[in-house]
Amino acid sequence: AELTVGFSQIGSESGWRAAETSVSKQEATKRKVNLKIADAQQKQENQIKAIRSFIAQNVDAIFLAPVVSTGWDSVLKEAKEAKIPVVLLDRDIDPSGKDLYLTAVTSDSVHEGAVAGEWLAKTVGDKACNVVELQGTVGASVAANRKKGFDTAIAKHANLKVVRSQTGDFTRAKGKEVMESFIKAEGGGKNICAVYAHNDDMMVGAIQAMKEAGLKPGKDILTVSIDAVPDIFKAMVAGEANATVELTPNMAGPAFDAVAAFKEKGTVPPKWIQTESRLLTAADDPQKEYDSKKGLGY
Amino acid sequence: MENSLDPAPSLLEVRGISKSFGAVRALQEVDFTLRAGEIHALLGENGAGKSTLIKVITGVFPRDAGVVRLGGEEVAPRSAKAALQAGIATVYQEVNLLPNLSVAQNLFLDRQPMRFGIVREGEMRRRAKALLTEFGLDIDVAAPLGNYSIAIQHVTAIARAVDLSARVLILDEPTASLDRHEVEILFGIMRQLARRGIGIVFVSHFLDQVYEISDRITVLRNGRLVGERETASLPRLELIRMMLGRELAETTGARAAANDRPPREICASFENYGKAGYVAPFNLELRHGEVVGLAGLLGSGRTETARLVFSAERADGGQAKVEGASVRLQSPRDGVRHGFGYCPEERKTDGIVAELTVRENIVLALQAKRGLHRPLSRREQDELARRYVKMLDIRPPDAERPVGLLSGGNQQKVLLARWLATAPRLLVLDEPTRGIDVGAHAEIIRLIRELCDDGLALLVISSELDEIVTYSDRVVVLRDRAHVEELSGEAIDVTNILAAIAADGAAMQEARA
Amino acid sequence: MTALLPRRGLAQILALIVILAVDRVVSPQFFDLRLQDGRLFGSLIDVLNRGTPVALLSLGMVLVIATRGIDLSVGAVMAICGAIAASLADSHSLPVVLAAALGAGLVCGLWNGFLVAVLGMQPIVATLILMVAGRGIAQLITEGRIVTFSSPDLVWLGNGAILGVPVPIEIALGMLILTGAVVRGSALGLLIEATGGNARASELAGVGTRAMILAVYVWCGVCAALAGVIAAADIMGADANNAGLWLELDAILAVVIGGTSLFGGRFSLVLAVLGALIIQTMNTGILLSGYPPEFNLLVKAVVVLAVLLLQSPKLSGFAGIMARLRRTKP
Amino acid sequence: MKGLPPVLITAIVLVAGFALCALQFPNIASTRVVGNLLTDNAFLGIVATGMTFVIISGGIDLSVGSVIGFTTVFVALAIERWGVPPLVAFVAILALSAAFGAAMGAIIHVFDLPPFIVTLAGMFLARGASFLLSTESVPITAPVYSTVSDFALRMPGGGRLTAIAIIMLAIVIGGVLLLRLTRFGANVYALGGGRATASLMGVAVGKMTVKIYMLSSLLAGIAGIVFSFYTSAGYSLSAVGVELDSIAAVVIGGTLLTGGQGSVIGTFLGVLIQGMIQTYINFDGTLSSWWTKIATGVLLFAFIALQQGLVALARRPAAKRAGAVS
Ligand SMILES: Nc1ncnc2c1ncn2[C@@H]1O[C@H](COP(=O)(O)OP(=O)(O)OP(=O)(O)O)[C@@H](O)[C@H]1O
Ligand SMILES: Nc1ncnc2c1ncn2[C@@H]1O[C@H](COP(=O)(O)OP(=O)(O)OP(=O)(O)O)[C@@H](O)[C@H]1O
Ligand SMILES: [Mg+2]
Ligand SMILES: [Mg+2]
Repeated sequence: AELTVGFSQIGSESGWRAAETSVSKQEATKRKVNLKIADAQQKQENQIKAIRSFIAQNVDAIFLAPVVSTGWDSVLKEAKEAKIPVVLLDRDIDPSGKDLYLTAVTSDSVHEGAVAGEWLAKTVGDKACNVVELQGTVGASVAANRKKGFDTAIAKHANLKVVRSQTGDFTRAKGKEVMESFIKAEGGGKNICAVYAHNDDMMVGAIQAMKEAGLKPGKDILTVSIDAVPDIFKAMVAGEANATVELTPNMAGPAFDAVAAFKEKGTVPPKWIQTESRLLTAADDPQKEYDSKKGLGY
Repeated sequence: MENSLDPAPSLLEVRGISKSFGAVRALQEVDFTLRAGEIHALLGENGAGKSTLIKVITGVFPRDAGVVRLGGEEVAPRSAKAALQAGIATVYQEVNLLPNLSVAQNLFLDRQPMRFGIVREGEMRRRAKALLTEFGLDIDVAAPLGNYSIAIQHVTAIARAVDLSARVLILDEPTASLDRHEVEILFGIMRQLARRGIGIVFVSHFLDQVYEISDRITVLRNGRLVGERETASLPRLELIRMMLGRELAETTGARAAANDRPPREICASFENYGKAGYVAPFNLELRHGEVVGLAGLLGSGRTETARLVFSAERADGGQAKVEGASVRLQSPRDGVRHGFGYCPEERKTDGIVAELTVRENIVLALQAKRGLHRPLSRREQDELARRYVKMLDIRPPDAERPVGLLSGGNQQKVLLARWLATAPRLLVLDEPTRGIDVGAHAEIIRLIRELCDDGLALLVISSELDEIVTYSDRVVVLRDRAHVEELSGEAIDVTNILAAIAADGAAMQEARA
Repeated sequence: MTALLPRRGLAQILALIVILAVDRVVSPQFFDLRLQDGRLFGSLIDVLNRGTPVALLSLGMVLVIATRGIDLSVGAVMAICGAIAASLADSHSLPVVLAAALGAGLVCGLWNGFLVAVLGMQPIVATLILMVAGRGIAQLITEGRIVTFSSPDLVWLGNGAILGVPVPIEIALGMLILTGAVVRGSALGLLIEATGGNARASELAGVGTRAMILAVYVWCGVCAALAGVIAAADIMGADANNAGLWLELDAILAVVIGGTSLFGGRFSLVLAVLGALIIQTMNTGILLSGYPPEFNLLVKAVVVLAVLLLQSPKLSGFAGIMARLRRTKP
Repeated sequence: MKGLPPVLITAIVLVAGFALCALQFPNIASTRVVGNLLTDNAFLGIVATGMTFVIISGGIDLSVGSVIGFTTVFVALAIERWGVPPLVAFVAILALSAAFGAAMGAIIHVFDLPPFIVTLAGMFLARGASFLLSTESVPITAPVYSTVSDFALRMPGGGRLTAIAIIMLAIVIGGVLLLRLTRFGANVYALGGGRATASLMGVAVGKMTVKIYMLSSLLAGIAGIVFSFYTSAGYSLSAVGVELDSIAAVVIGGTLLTGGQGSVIGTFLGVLIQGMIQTYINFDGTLSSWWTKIATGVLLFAFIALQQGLVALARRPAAKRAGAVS
């Protein structure tokens, strides 16, 4: 029978999110799944409402990309009572709800930060290096996790120091503005050896700021960011960006498979299906990466 | 301290009050004494400082200097509420009630009858009804006050203050928008209160009323005390001299001898003009150089007629012609384009733009008429403003003051100036002399005549029949939202107008009772 | 000219000076300026450059507010027009791109004006509709992606410089002068103030109040469109999801800091722009200070309150000082 | 009855809309969906009730969303980290939010500043303060929370009337009574009719202003507690933009932003209309993020236009009737 799946998506705050949505649709069509997407416009209350109405419509499974890790207990309990399996996409929720969902298809955002940090430590070596950090939205758990992962990774290296850290709200415009002021505050950029951005969009903005200040991003200042959106590969091709950590937009594919297996054969999937956090640098043929990602709706 | 020789104990003593607004010294060391049980008229030209004195007494404005004693004890209320609690109830000059609340709520705001913390709506309405009946009003007290005419709102404000007044009742131009009948009721109530020992301060520009009701008179001029007299021993001309600081030949109720002028050309005519539920269709011809007066009781449809004529309201039937040519009057812009002008009766809401300066208010209609792309240069504006400030004696003579800060009478003059500046062919004046002092009153009547001599057509509404008789060439009498009679020539006199108004007066009287 | 540079700007100028001084304290190189690739470079320039979108928005917003209205949709209109500009940039010439984007802004303004002036909706809800739907329209155009472009003309609009001064600053200045000339050079300013001060009375005086209201919303839309184009040109891409997000609040804030009452009436273009600069000076200061971002909003709240209190007519002490200062001026 | 006709019209619009939705998605016409509507919008109903008072008095309160956010974080930290008993935490946060509202009201009155801006600063302040408390979301595991969130009255047809929905209904009813029947309520309308006039009539305008903003913040605090029940967590970014939702609900409910007119019932209906728009979109499930926004805007427009048209229609016969008399 054809499956109907309700997907409570966060919103479309970034290109990555748009790609996740469109990849989910593609994967659904591939598997002939009837996918209902409710867009929560960044609000948890909307996500809860969406899940409730999915339950009311008696869908076969619910996908949830939680905007925040807490606060899902009661609505997921309702889903459980209605015997509808729930799969978490892209982010995990608070541990107290482990039995409330079937599985979580996520990447580990702390790990992502750590990968970025380790790359930087390795690349810099023993040189003293002042890092500036472009954080995500204040209060967003991804931002906190990516910061945490990065901080732990570089804590082992005394020569690496985060000298400035400010939020760029995950956006290009703010990334550029914040980088501009970092450059001014750090002696015209001379004191900065690397930038770490919680996502690629902010890094693209920051790269522009560096260029306008007469600096050479990728050479004068190293860059490392997360997400692997197409534009960062364009910058890599131009030699203006050094590294990015991939966060795959295809979370729905494995989730569909898990649900299908569970529905048909009763196979209980592992609690956590972790997606890979690949590190991609200029050495990894950025042009090819760019071409392959261009069409995915970023 | 002063030695009081007064026979009656002085209830409210005001000594050495001064108040400035920036550079304007509105009050300078003013003294004022109100005795228990007297009705004390507070008089002066527009802008003399009467309203300011009242607001200083009740604590609405903080005072710069001076003391106020109530029953011998110094009081310094810091808000209207405090003054109320001290026993001073006030009706301020502009109707100061809340149009969005019901009549009953307005009457009992902040003192509603309560039970268990809940307003007793029924009881409140019953009391409101009873209170208004004393003033001859029989209206639905549950309806929003804004549904009623300004006159009814004014009566309501007075009723509220009367009901509140513990020791002192202050009435700032309470009769400005009332007709004779209401005024008589009010005077009856004032006398009754005075007999109970309440002191009443009464501000008015109607000298007849002042002589009728007051025991004593205090006159202010330019923010200073001119003097305090017994009403009975103060001749009228002497009073006017005290107010103006100069002589004035007061206009009389006699008709001007301009009847045998040749018939004039028609400026605008209205045939079968009307709007359902507003005014019954009427025929009206307005001629150059002629004043048509509209007379009638409150709510008889005078304002409605005026608004239709000016095009503030769209007619749903009939034909309008300007200088013989048919025109469509859809919005005030059409009226203005055809050379009409209109001074509305509710100047605060429909007339002035309080925040803008005198100059800007004066040029507004002219500018609107000329259109966006032909702005009046600053020099032209200044010139216009200077001319009309002088011509109408607007005080203070500062064209850059926000109009909202002017006294009521001066605001009225600014409105008149606004329309004169457009050099209109037809001017509709709704109660142009309301709230205007004797000097300016005479001035405006002279102006009406002059404008008329210059060939302007005028449609004037006034509740003062004497005044209408003085300048009108024809008088249209309205009743129940329909034009019922037109008087002209020798037939125009107060008695005839009253007769026309009261043609079925018996029924009216009954309805009011 | 008196209307362009009114007497009442003292509080705002003072506030700006104080905030500049604080910025100098948190960042010693704040006033440093140098030439970099033929373009002035320094924090002061950043303030002006980054302040441009809000300054442009406030130019339109101040007129809307003067008529007693408010326009919550400007952020969304920015996003729409930025998206249009970005999608057309690589295939069309700059004039076409600009015409399309500004035309879209004009249509948005017309829509708002229609709802307010003709249908008589309350401005806050009327513009809330476009605030919600407009961002959707912008995302529809970009399909949720960041649409990038490389057209050098459009890029120049965001990053170029004339005589060393970044183009956005010059555009904003030009718009200020243009708006000032239109509004004060014709009778528009007076009629707008009259409409906002007392619409009923103005209508009776023959002012076409509906036309005034329609006009200000249209102008507000055009200003927002320009701001959107500049924002897109700045990052060489249209980010429909985030462009102009919450900027409507900043624009309203700028107008109010500029002393225009939300209850309509008197307005000042220059002071509104000054208000935008005050906000941006504060924002840049926050970025330069190096405090953790958790403090950003707190600082903003405190500064906004302080600036407003500075202007409060009720703070007689300060008002007295101002009055005295004013008297000593010719 | 003052204000009844517009309310009636709003109600008609709501019912008609509901019927239309149910035609397309029969599942909507179930007690389950109705119960969800009440539960999911409980916090919105509570803040919007407070907002109604503020708006009728001629003001506006932009800080409510942030106050909700702050409240959830405070409550979560107090219970989970500081070991405060939940009830004590509730009392403390309600006192705190009331004080916050009172402070805003006092600033508005004493310094004669526009409420829009003062509460905007309040919005920044409260949100900023919640960032300071914690930028992470904090789950609440106290037993009260599971008890309360599990509590529900079963309705026929599988619907659940949850505790927070009941709290909301109680507050709405309380709001109706407070506004309609008390001196405080009358004074709220008086302030909206004109502050200066109300003051001349002896209303203590300053005290009223303080009380009104206090009420709004207090209700926002309660909404915050309800929100924390709703999600069993505290999160500094929760309820972003709720101020606009609640203003929209109030206005859809027929309250004038210029003040002086309006009703709590209308607001309640406005909340339900907004909730219904969302439910409809969720049921549809084919809309992308952007079409969701566009559809929300279009439906918002449709409801307001429909309502305004009906109100205008309702007025016209009245004029005709008057005409017949003359
Ligand atoms: N709030 C204010 N700010 C500045 N000036 C004011 C203010 N109120 C009144 N004035 C000025 O004080 C003077 C006295 O005004 P006031 O209203 O007391 O006159 P009035 O005697 O009541 O006149 P009228 O008979 O026209 O009502 C006028 O010059 C007026 O312009
Ligand atoms: N004494 C009254 N009793 C009941 N209703 C009244 C009374 N006086 C006026 N109204 C109502 O008030 C409303 C407005 O009257 P309005 O003031 O416009 O009439 P008017 O003819 O212009 O009188 P005026 O110009 O003298 O004020 C009308 O609906 C009228 O029916
Ligand atoms: Mg007066
Ligand atoms: Mg009248």
